[in-house]
Amino acid sequence: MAEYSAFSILKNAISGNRDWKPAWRKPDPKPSYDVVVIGGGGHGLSTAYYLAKEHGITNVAVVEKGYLGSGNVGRNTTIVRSNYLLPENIRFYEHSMKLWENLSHDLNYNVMFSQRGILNLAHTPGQFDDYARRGNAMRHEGGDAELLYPDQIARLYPGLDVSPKARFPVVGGLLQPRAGTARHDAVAWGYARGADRRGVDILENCEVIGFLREGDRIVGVQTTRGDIRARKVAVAAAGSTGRVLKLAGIDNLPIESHVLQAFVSESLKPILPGVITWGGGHLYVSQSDKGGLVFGGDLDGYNTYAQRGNLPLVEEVMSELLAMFPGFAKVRLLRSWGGVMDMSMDGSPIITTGPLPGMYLNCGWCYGGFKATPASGWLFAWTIAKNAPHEINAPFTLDRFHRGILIDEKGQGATPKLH
Amino acid sequence: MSPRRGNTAGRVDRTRTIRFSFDGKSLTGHAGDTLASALLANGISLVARSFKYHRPRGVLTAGIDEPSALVTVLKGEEREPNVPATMLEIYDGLVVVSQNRFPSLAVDVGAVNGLAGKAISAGFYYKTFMGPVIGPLKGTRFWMVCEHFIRRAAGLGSAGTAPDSSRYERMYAFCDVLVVGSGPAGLMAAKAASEGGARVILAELDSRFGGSANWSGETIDSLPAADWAADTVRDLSGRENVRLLPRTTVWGYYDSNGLAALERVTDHKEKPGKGEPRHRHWSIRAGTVVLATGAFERPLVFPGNDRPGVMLASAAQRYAAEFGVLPGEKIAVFANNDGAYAAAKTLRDSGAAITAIVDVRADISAEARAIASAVGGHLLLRHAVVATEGGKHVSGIKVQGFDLASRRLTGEARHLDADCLIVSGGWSPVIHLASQAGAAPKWDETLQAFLPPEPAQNWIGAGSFNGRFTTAEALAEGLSAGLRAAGGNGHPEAVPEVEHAAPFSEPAPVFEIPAKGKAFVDLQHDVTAEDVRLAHREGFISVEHLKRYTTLGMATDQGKTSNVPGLAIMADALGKPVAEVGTTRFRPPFASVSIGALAAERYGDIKPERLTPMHDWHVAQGAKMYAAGLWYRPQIYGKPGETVEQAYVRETKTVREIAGIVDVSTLGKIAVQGPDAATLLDRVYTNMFSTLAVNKARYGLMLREEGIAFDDGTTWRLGEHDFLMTTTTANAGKVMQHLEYYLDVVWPDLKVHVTSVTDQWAGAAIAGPKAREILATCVTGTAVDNATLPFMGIVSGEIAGVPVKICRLSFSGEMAFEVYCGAGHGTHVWEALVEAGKPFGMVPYGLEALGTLRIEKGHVTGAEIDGRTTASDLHLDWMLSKKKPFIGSNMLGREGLVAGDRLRLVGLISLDNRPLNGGAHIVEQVDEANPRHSIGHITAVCYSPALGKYIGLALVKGGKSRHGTRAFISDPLRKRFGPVEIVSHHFFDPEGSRMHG
Amino acid sequence: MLITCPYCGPRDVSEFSYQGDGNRTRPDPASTDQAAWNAYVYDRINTAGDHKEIWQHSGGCRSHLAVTRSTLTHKISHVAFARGGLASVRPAGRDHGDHA
Amino acid sequence: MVEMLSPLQPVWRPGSHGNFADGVGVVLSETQPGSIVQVTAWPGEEKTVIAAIRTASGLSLPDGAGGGIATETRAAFGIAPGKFLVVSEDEGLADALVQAIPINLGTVTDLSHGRTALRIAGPKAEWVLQKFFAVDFSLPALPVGSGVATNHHDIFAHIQRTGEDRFDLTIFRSFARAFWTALCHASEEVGYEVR
Repeated sequence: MAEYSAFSILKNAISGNRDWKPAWRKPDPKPSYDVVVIGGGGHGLSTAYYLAKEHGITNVAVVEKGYLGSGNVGRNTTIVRSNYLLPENIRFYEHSMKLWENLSHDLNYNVMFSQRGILNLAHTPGQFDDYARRGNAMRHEGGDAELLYPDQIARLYPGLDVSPKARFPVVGGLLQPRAGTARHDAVAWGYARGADRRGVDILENCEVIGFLREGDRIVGVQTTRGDIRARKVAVAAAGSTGRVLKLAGIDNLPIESHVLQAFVSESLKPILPGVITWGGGHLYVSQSDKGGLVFGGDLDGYNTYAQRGNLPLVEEVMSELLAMFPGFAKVRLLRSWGGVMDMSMDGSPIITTGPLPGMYLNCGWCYGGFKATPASGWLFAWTIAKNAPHEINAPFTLDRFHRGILIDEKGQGATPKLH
Repeated sequence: MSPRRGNTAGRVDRTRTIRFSFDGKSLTGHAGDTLASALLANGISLVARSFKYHRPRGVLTAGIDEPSALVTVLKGEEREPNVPATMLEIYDGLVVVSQNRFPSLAVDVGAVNGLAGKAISAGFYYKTFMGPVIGPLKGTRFWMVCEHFIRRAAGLGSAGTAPDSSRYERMYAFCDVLVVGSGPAGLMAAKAASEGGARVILAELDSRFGGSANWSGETIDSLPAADWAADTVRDLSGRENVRLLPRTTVWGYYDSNGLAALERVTDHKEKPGKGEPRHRHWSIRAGTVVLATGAFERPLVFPGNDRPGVMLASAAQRYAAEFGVLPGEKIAVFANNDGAYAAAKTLRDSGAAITAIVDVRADISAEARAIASAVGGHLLLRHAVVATEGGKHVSGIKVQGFDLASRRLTGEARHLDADCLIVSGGWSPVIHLASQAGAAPKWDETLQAFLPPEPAQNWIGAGSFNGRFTTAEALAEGLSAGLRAAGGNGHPEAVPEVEHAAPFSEPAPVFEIPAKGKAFVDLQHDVTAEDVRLAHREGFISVEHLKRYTTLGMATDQGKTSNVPGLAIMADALGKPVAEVGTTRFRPPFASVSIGALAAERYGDIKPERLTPMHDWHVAQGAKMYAAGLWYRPQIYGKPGETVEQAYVRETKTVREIAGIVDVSTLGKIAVQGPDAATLLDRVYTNMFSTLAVNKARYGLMLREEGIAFDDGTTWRLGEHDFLMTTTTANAGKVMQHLEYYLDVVWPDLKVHVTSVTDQWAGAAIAGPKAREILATCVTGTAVDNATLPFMGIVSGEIAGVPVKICRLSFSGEMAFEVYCGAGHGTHVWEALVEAGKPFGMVPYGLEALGTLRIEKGHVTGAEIDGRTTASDLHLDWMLSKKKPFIGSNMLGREGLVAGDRLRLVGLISLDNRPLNGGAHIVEQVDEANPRHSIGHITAVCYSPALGKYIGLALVKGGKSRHGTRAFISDPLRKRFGPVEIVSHHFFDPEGSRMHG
Repeated sequence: MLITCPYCGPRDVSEFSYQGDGNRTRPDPASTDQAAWNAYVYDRINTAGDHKEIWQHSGGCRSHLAVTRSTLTHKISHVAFARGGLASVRPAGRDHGDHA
Repeated sequence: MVEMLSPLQPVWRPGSHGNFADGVGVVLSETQPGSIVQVTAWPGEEKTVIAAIRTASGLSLPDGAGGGIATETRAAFGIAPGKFLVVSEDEGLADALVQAIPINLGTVTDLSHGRTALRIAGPKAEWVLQKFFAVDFSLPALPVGSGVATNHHDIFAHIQRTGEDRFDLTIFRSFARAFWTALCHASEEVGYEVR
């Protein structure tokens, strides 16, 4: 019987909830593992999970400098979608979407993936055509996409300003029905528990402070909890990628770390059915199951590793939210936080072998990290296990920038803050 | 007067009666009341329902830390949900309803959740609702069905969908010293700093300045504390260098001592004054910040601690002393420190009976003991409250012996009468802003509280904020902080004296009473002590995991009363000191702030409208305006009954047959001046400009460093050292920054100045076979014939008495001229041109016709220069000079940029005589059911009157090699499929004979 | 965040545009060293600590500034005109809040 | 000469507005100068250019960033290193400056049509400006004559203090109507007169 079920909840309720086991163990590090994954966030944990589940590699440690899931997996706006423009990205995020759709069952952990759809609003005929191009690209790769018109949109989102007199009037939108939101922490915890139950050691408060090397080859990590040897070392450190690789002497990645702020309002009765984005600027909003409006916008726009943003961006995001939903002016902002994004030079990620022998690299997630979690781990595990990329992540190399084989989703070029 | 309202105490104005309604019931209060004090005065204690179990809840606090008493304020169609009754000042006509209950506050069916009890403890939803793995409810379906009901049960108040009629504003402020909090410490700091000559802002989140001075009952400088505070405020308000901000919550401490504050300007008024904002968003830049934010009292955790009638001791004291309201008539006290004794005294003095004082400690101070005997009632030391009794209000309590050392209950529980229980579990300094400023707080074992960290920015703490809880200490620290902030040495001469000081002691280290029953830690989110222990059992032991797993501290009050008790219970479960369990860093906002306030002046005015000099003419002529970035441009000048297509086809035909005039003022224009101007242009354009003769123009292309196409436009040489560069409308700002960057950072040796002159010039383009004739009829001072004004030539002249510059250039393929004049003369010249064109039948044309003309000519714009295409993709290789390096020249040849399968520009002709759609894809084989194998997409479409066909531009793999072949459009989104012929993008007059002729 | 423009004095970050990593030197325009060009365009040091970067005071004097700013604390330790040889100019008025 | 058309024309409502029962807090106007000119000196030529400005306009610019001078008919101040904004009631100042400043000293850019000059004056002028700009407008921070270059979101502004409670704003013409409307809106609270 599954560890978690309605039945187990009742059984435990009767016994006063005294028999629940820890979701994951708190083991001490072993001297060596087959694979050490650096980063106990969504991507690192899912990598470990799929290494164990798909490739039978269970002698794995995930090392995390803070508490599990303390990075971006717990700091995002929980949106899951695969509405990308470029085929490489569509294929990647569609793979992720399919894993999402069965993730709760796979993990026996309710990650609350709710496919309530994402709607991208267009405000000029030109923008509408851009969305049509994107939606058609998705359809040509087997994804789901529909165009909506203002009357349909007004019915879906009461309170949305669809007046033709609006500064940026709504002329239509692109809907991906299968998109939605998931409970971000549950994803980290679910993968952690799944990996743990398959034998993976999750080592929290275990910061990497150096690499063990034999010649060029990486053969393990030095951590605040001692040296750990590994046949393979996989880096899944997102915003901290630069800091980690610097320990291996690499300081020329096509990555900048930037802060992205996110916001939650006080709890409200249901008012937003799905995820909706505004095209007059850059804003995305949904409503959590608890009732808070969860929203965000642009990056602050400067290099930083501090998980704190500044006020002008806060004001910008609030203004844009109200340009969409003027009725939310009296709703109150409850919390804000910042996550450090690993912004790449073309806005697309890197999942690859190398750059050093014995090392594997997963980074460059920009805004896309949370929704990528299952596919990122699945493909990274494949790449680690087989020492070669899967066909889906084969385009996401590190050398593509120098070679000019870019996957520039927004066409902004080597200016990371614009992706 | 209600029995709960005393006759004298407090600062409410008993001569002014205020009428308001709560859940449809008309009630009265007095000026100066909060909703909470007014409800209590009316004997109403059931105010709200909790989030999860829908338990009845009352008023716990008297301030911004309130977890329970949340209401919705209605103003017509507008709703403001989740307002703490403790912060809501009543006014005549105030309409308030309770929330999160159905059908009513007293009878709420949601309370059935409480029966599920332990089955819906913390984190239960992660473990269930996953549904079957096969069948119609597989995947995410089952969860989504369950979620539908969960969402409806969750949430608190309802937001409105009607736009808010209020006005919001922002204010930037600068000061030497920002004092946050106006209790005795803050007032002293503000006074001292202002006397030192500093520019001071004093912000107080309450409507009254004074903080605890308003209700402590102490004496400062021989005056009742409240009077001392009032005198001090009066003194400050008379000073030029002091700005007092009441009802102002400083909620964010950002980098470089930038603070954000929310002033509630008119929330307490029935109607705002003319032009008065509801909220003012203050963005304050302070030299030094004095944090005198005080402390929050903590409740104790015991079964039944959430029942209406249970209140923090300081809150009860404040209601009695500041509002003249008694929260009960038979009041019991439960404490682990001396502070609650002062509350008991105030309540007794205000007319309530104290039935018992229950204290977990064995020993209390002599002062406390003296108060206990003075107020009467039982003094039960080494005792604890183990339950409250009653339905929707406290009717009694159960007490039992308690051993502090073992923290075990002893003896039998017994009943005591009470209609109100006031509790005190110690005090937590309000260190949120200090933590936001960039450091983690430190646990103090003696005070059982987190104290502020070492300053990571320029702030000074004072008073309870620092864990200095007595008024005497607050005054001394405030004075010292004020002097230091104003640049002094911080050694005060004389500190005001405090008499009748309230007793103070460190609290006994007790947070929870281990008795059976639901004991709440987070009252709003219904997180119980048992939930915290469950989180511990399941390994969610780091503070962040505790919060996220149980939702402790995530409610609207952000855990102001619950974080520390929750942490202490976790520490106890772990068998570790609190210090080792840690605390979370606080992030903005300190307390929730209206989204409207943060949007401020941009609420209802998100972006300025940018208008060309001829805007009003276009509107007057019935043009349909199109938002292009911030600009507005005519889309079509439609005639009655015309569709958009009919209008642009008519306009386009007229241009091709006669002439048309279009407003091109939005094009970016940059003056490039200086001895090295030509050198700069050679470096930023792919083609050569140094060879351009004066009074000639040239079309130029710019790349980004990566070798990708960036922008295009014509640049005019007006003089040896003087160029006028034009850019696309969309990229004007970017190109300007691009040039400035290279001049400042990369080539500082170049003597070139660039200035945006977009707004200096009005631009009108006249195109068509009759264009030259029309011009000739209205231009004076120059000829416009082919010799004087050849292709790409520039002349100066006058039109209707206004100097103009005319350049003969064309994007339409027709004989065309761009006429530039000073923007202030734009309409004047435009009208003269229109008048000159009338005899010929010239028409004004809009963006659609402009687009059609350029598509017919195969000119690229932003849809093709989309940040991914190269010059070669767009067949602009001929513009890449081989004689000189330029930005991007060294990156052009990389393998990815010259790969054979890149998307390249082609033309398309619809073969089924139906319109094409922008954004449609191109395929070799149509598969409507299962679209796949896209080879490209359409970037621009139109009906071409010149060809009599629907045509488009597209980016397609293979590009030119497909010319003359058939393909299909595949647009499953709009269900449009059909055959097209791929052709050259030069649809019309490829030799350019018309424009050169 | 406040950046002290050598011309305009301390101004809010909202007046500035971030122009990226200031550690890079553009190769000589005539250089055909592809590796050097690739590195210039795509590679970043991405320092965790004091970071040299370029900001433009786009909402002020429009000068580009060479700024040294900690990417861990956002504290700015140095600002100068990016264009060499331009000295800081004494402001005409009194400054406030320049305590960063 | 043909008159320049004000971009404010359709929204120009002379008279008192807003909360003016107890007097107006500010007076708003469009000054419509004949010339608005930007002068830029090459590095090292700043002093020569300042002297040339004096020759052409009669205005003696003081040293220092943002330093400036204002008379009833003319004004000038530093807007950037080596860069000055010169405004005059008279038309044709650009030509005079071009004569005075050859290309080896610097450049002259005529912005007379491209910028709209607004004035806000009165006891609440600082208060109203403080709603828009993150710049300290207090007298010690911004003495009479001196000015700043700043922005309100998309709207760039040069602002010179031309009196104790008087400020002259130079705004891009295409944004002038939007800014004027916002300025009037923000002035309602203190009462304003359009003059």
